Amino acid sequence: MLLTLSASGIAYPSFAQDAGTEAVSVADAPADAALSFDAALSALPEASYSDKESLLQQIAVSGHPQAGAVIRALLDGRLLATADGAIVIAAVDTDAATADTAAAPTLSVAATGAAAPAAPADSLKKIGTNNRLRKTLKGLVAQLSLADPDAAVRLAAVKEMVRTLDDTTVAALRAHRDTEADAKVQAAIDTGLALADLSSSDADTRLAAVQHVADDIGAEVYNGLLPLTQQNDDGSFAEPDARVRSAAAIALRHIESRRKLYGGVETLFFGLSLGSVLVLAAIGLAITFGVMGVINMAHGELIMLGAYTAYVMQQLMPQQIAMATMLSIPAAFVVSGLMGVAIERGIVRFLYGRPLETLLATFGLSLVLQQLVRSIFSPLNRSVQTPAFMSGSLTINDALSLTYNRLYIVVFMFIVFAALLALLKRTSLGLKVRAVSQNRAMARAMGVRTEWVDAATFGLGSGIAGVAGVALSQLTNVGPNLGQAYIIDSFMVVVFGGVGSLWGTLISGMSLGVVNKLLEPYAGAVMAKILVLVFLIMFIQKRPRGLFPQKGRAAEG
Amino acid sequence: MLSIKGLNQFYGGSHTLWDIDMDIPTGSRTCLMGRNGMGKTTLLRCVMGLVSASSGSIQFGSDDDAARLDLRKLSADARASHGIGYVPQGREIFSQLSVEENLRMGLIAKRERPADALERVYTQFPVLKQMLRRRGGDLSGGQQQQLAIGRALLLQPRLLILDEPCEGIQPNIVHEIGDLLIRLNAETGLTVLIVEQKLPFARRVASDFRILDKGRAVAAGPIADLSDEMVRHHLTV
Amino acid sequence: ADTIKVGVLHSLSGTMAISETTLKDTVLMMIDEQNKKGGLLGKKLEPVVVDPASNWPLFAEKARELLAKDKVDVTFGCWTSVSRKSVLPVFEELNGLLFYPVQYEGEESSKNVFYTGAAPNQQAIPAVDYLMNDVKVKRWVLAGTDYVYPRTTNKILEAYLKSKGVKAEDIMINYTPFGHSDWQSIVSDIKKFGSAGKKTAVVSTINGDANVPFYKELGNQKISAEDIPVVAFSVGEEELAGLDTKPLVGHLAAWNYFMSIDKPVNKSAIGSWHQFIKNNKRTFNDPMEATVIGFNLWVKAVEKAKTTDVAKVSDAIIGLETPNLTGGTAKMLPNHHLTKPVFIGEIREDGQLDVVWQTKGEVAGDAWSDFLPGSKDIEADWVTLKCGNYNTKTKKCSGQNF
Amino acid sequence: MIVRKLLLSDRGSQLFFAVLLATTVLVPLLNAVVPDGSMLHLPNYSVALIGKYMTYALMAISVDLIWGYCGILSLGHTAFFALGGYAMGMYLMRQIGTRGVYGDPVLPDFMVFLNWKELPWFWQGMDHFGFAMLMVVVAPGLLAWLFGWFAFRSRVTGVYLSIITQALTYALLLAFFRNEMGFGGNNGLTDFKDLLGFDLQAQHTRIGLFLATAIALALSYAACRYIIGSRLGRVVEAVRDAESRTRFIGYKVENVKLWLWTFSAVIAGIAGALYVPQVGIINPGEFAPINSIEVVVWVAVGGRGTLYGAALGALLVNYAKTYFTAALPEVWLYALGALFVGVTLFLPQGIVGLITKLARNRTTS
Amino acid sequence: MIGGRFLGQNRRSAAPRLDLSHNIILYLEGISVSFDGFKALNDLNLYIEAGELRCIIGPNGAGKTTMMDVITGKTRPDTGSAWFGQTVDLLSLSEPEIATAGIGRKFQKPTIFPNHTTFENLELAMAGDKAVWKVLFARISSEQADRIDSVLRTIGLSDKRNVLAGSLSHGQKQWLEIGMLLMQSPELLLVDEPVAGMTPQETERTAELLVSLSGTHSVVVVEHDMAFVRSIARTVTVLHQGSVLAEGSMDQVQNDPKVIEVYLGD
Ligand SMILES: Nc1ncnc2c1ncn2[C@@H]1O[C@H](COP(=O)(O)OP(=O)(O)OP(=O)(O)O)[C@@H](O)[C@H]1O
Ligand SMILES: Nc1ncnc2c1ncn2[C@@H]1O[C@H](COP(=O)(O)OP(=O)(O)OP(=O)(O)O)[C@@H](O)[C@H]1O
Ligand SMILES: NC(N)=O
Ligand SMILES: [Mg+2]
Ligand SMILES: [Mg+2]
Repeated sequence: MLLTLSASGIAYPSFAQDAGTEAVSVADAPADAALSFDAALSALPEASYSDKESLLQQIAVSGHPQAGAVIRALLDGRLLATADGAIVIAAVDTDAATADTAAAPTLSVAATGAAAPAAPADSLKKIGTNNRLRKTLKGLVAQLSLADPDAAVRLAAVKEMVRTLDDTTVAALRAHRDTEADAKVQAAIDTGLALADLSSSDADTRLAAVQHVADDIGAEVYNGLLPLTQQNDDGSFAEPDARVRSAAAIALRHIESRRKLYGGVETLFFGLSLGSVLVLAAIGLAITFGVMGVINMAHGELIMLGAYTAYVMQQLMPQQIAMATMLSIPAAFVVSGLMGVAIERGIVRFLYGRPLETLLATFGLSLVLQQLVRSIFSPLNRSVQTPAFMSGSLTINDALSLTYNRLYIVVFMFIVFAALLALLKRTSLGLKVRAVSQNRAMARAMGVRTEWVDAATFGLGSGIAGVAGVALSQLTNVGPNLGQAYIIDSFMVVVFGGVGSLWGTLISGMSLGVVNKLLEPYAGAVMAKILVLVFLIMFIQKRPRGLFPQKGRAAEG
Repeated sequence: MLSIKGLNQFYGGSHTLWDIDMDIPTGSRTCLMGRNGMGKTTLLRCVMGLVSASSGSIQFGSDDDAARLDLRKLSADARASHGIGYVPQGREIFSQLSVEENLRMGLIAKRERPADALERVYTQFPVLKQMLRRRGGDLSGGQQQQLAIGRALLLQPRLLILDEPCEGIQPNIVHEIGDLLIRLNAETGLTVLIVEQKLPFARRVASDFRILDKGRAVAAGPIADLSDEMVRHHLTV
Repeated sequence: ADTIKVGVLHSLSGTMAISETTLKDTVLMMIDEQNKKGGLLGKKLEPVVVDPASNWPLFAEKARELLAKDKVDVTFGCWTSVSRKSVLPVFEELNGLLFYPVQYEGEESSKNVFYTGAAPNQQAIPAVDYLMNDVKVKRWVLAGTDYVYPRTTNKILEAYLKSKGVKAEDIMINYTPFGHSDWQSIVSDIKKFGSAGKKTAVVSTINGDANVPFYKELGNQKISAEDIPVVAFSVGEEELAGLDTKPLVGHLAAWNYFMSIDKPVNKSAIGSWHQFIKNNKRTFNDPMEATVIGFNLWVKAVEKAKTTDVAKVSDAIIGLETPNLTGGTAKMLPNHHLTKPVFIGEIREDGQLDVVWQTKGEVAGDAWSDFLPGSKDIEADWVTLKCGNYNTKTKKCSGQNF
Repeated sequence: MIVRKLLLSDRGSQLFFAVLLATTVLVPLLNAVVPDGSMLHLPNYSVALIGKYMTYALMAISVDLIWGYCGILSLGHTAFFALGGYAMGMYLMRQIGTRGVYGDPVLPDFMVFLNWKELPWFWQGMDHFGFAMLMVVVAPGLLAWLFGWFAFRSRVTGVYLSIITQALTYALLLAFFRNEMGFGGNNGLTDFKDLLGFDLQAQHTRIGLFLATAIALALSYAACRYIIGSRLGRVVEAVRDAESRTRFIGYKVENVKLWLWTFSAVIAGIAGALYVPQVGIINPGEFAPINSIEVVVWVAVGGRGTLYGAALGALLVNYAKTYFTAALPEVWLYALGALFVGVTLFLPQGIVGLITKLARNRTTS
Repeated sequence: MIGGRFLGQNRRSAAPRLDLSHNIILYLEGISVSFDGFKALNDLNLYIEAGELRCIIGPNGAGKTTMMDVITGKTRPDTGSAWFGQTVDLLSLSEPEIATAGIGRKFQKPTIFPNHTTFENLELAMAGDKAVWKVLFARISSEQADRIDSVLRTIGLSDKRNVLAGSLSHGQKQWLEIGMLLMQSPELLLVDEPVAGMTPQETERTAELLVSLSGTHSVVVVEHDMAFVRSIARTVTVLHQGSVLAEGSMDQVQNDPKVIEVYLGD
């Protein structure tokens, strides 16, 4: 195995800029490698960051069989010092303990890889890293990973190396190319090598390289090709060969157009995901306000309660963040729903037929709820963790990746919407709710228990607000101001969609989201928001009852 | 079926119903009469529980029924569930619900829902069947009135209260409604309490009459006894 | 009066409560400690707490109430610049004394205000120096909330960067509304901007509530600190405590204080704080340190002047020194600003920050930036010039309200 | 019954004028004539506070006029308030002249340090008092007129109208926050020095402003009262209760609404203009939708549809706020929130409703 | 007498002038209205003469109310034209303009202003310049007050003069609405089911009232009460499915088998 390292310790080597990095190859490992490995390892816990840097170089070049494991563990935060000074590797990240791991992680001795006796988690001290160190470690790990049996790992390693091409990485890639069996990894290596060839002195090699990478839309390729088309200050071309130049120009245009396409897809996704958030926040209001006619200014605070429920659940189950987050969905529904029922029974029911006064009472209530949360949870934001399955993003290609949390929230919104729609359209509750909101007295005369329907409906709308809060806890602050941030948007979404129409709320939230995101690149975030508001005002002039208006003689009268 | 004793009612400060005593015999078709503003609608709304009386009692159930209900203790919805159907003055259609949904509202109070209940309403009021998807509020006035009656019938009431049900309905259907009430009364023993201004219709459909004047019950008896003298005295201005 | 009254003018409700409540507690702690030491000039200190509720005109009303009705001897308060601007005329009119503990955009020096937070030259410029020299950043994103502090800071930074030869195309400036919560497009743009093959960093003047969603989005779009570090001027321990910090490890913050700094004086301050607030998990942050320093300096000045009279205390306090919590000394300068060390910290997984760089000694706070054309000729000096806005060109003292 | 209502409301108006007159006379007297240290002396600080409350009362009246009588629930009325305030603020800013910190004779400070080279067009002329006062009326009036012209013509009503008024003020909030707008961004306009040459911090200026506010309040109240008592007032109420019916008897509902709306916006603008010199700052926060909602709450607390009730509500809620934020700084929101809930539940007609009820009981018993 | 009306031509300059030179006050030609595909009016043609009292009958849902909606500007037809006299194109006017031009309407469902007194309801309806400025400074003259009082007597609500209209009974509201119509003193009155919910005697009084109005005014009455129709009718038009089914004297119509089948029954 040929292992080359960037030993300069300079954190940011870049192939394009400097060739001055020193290269150290593992092949030249000194004889006392084992010795230096042990010494370096045991020095790690107490060393300063800059010392750690050189200790790591030592470990890397030692050729010791555990070197790779130690470097990986350090990068992942799994390299620990026990109370008595021994250095161990935890099987999993002690913080990111997921659902099925117990408190004490499985340990192995760092120097040998043998199993180590279990130790309580709080007696272990993590060996820290900083930015610069992690950058170095990533490079080291990438090179180590070229030998990994898993092709996916090798692919990731190659991609990492291609991102930071220099003489040594190129040499390593070249050496690995022949032994690589996996086609995808081969292709990635070839791309890397071609990129290296772009600066070859031979025009034909460069041309071949350009043609080779022409189909790739990665940033490295783009950045590699770009200089070939540029002019020097004196007007001469940076790339002397016209064929190479035009091939590069064609390739660049190709990349740009594809990037534009994916950029469009990305913007659309951003819009839909923003829209989903708006719909989630608004849909509870579409029931309490849209269907029941209660101007519920405390809607935002019901969302906030849901978010705090997520926080409490995570506090109750600190070891099982994913589980806690899932469970907080029903929990938040119950918490906010019960609060909604309490609000309805305690306040709103005295105000039917006086819709505007619900505004006053619920506004007062929102102040109380905010302050209540400040008293109980402090005025500070609470930290809600993102479960592992929701972090990171789904990479579709080099130009397009979709973040998981947003994806899940889009999906979640549709589930909530469908469930609500089914509930209101397919069960008799929906019928009763609408009847009560249109003619309370007559509904009673038809045998509808209006008190029950009111409480259930308000509870439902509030519960949905709580569920929205769980989703928002994954995106934004969980603090006393959370509700205030969404109340205005929520009302706008409901009204824009047409009061009383669930579909209206969906379409309106989605279109406001997409319009906002389409405008943002041109107008900037602030102007985009202003323009969306202006658009809304103008739209209402065209359709004074929203997207999906209530129609008919009665509505006009 | 319905026995009202000493009923008084106020709208805010104004005394609208004064010590009303009134019996509606089971199986009768009683017509409640009186000039405009005499309190007919108010009395019916008291019975339905939509306005609250200040004193007096309203008993519901057949005369020998051991389980006679004190209606004033029950909420409006409970009264509906116990078998009082109501066709209000001014139709009170759920304007944003479709015709079909308006009708389904009539089924809510009932546990058992005969499968053909809706069909029977459609045969009585064919217009409704053509307009099932239309919003109730879009129907013409007369169509709405028919819908309101159909909706009340679906409740399968023991007592059906109708407040000027023929208002705005075309003559041939008015006639049919009269027939329908007589037929239901004969076939199922449905007790009917109806407010009606049009004497010919009242005389044809009703078996009994009651007259309200200035919020007081002033006359009662079988419809045959409704003399022109009474009409002149209580029903003309 | 038999007590010395200390006004506390921090929002306890509304949007700013999130930041300011802690400062109210800090002042109360300092008063408590001082009283335990026997008070000041033989009198007990008495806090007068009011809630301006994150409402700027209410700040002015409450300031007037504190000065005219409660007759406080000194006030500790404000966080946002607009709240300070709102109370400033009141303090000048009624000749009060305000200690303002938050980093801000500068361009101000009032007779009645002592600025114990950082001026731009004590935070922004050193942070950029660090990124330029140590991290070798070549491309810059200046991202901020659209209000005066970020605008001014970015103006200063832009001028500074250009003076260092950074080309316009290598600077991206982006502003977002207050409380901005959907960062998808902007983060994606930053990612694209940073993938041009030059080392890129984000200088963030994003305010309060917008930070959590911003960092969450950074984490989710996998912008790691090794690739594109973000250095923030408004994100400290307290903000981080409300965040899942795992994805943020390695991003940077520039402050004059970090809780993690291992100095006995810091340890003991944190200890008292935990004892006072009865919670060992509570964080301590830069504006709190600024409050502590401001309080200590005021106490010293009162002791020196032997009175709480505003004019005498204001004279006495200039030149006084007090230990800061990071092992150095804070000295009140004639321009009513402090000397402060500048630290760059890297976010750790536990929400604390590790110092990766610091200035050699303390930096003197500069009220008037040397990088803004309008203000480079202006100087503040309350000892010799007796003026906060002295124009060295026209030799005039402008803008005084007395 | 309606007669009684009218009688009572007239008595309410009489009371309103009596109280206003008493305040107008007593406040300056107690402040300027009664010596400091006397029990009866009213501190400057209270004068400023009462002046501020009166601008709020003016604002409340403007909202009650269109909400209480015409049924238009504006959730964006502080937009007009703030515009009036900005017009006044711009004038005050220009009065600073060379006394700004940078000493620029033309540009306000915030423009200097953000590198503006010249005064934007919309600042031109704002150094003339007359022109600025014209703008106090024209800026909110014009915006209201334009907005109303479109909205009423398109027959936007009910919550739809409420929400777009909110969108309007929200958009303005965001716009004014932008530094590029040229209104000082988040910091807004501050550091005012004098008005018509009078030092803003001087006692007599304060009293002058106070009197100006009292006069504006009295005149606006009388004007509103007149409108409400006229046949137009009855048309306005008819529009509130049955808009389309009003059309069928020949009234151009759009015009009725548009005039009333614009008039109301102008009152709000005047309130804003009087507010700014008394509090010393105008910033985009005044556009915040929540502020508009608060005004609506004042009106509801006082008693919707009775102008003096609105004024009373503004006074009471704001006094409660002043009092609670000092007396119970940590828990005052509970008290205020509970007040709102309580008023709604137990005083459906607001405080005025309670008073009339008590008065009626007295007379009947 | 009708011809003399155009001598007083400068009644109001802004409002289009009523021209009755052909003695026809209302032309409806080829009017169609459809709602979501349902044809409520289908190529309807109708002419009302000046001073005529016309009864319109027809099954529920025939389109009678919709027709009035079209005339008063509430509903815009898909096709067709509607002229008020020779010169006034109703389709180009808004509701208040139509009202000002001289068309008054009583709705099928009584609609009054519930929070105004009976007196104020009538005052609001009173003919006159209804521009904002005029209304702002309007005062009731004693002549006008007398007028209102006489209408109050006509509709039998003198004792309810200062009662909020919202608390009137159904029948009283019907009367009040008729009173508002009278106050408007329109050229053309559209009266939708005026006697619904009225006692026989009141029905009679209504009949007398409408008959007395005709001649000086044109009146279009929609009613299902055949006795009432018979007592007032000169010409009866029968609508069915959105167009005219039959037209003629009461006797003709009553014996028309089509009318009997769809409407009257036997
Ligand atoms: N909600 C109300 N508030 C106050 N008074 C009312 C209310 N509803 C009805 N009234 C008054 O009560 C009296 C009786 O009204 P009610 O509606 O019962 O009369 P009615 O006999 O049904 O008349 P109609 O034949 O016109 O329907 C009337 O004088 C009416 O003015
Ligand atoms: N907005 C609408 N949407 C759908 N259908 C409507 C609408 N308005 C009216 N219709 C339908 O148009 C037809 C005509 O209604 P219209 O009210 O004109 O009847 P009408 O002749 O007045 O009947 P009635 O004698 O019962 O009052 C009816 O079938 C009604 O259902
Ligand atoms: N001063 C600030 N951070 O607003
Ligand atoms: Mg009735
Ligand atoms: Mg009809």
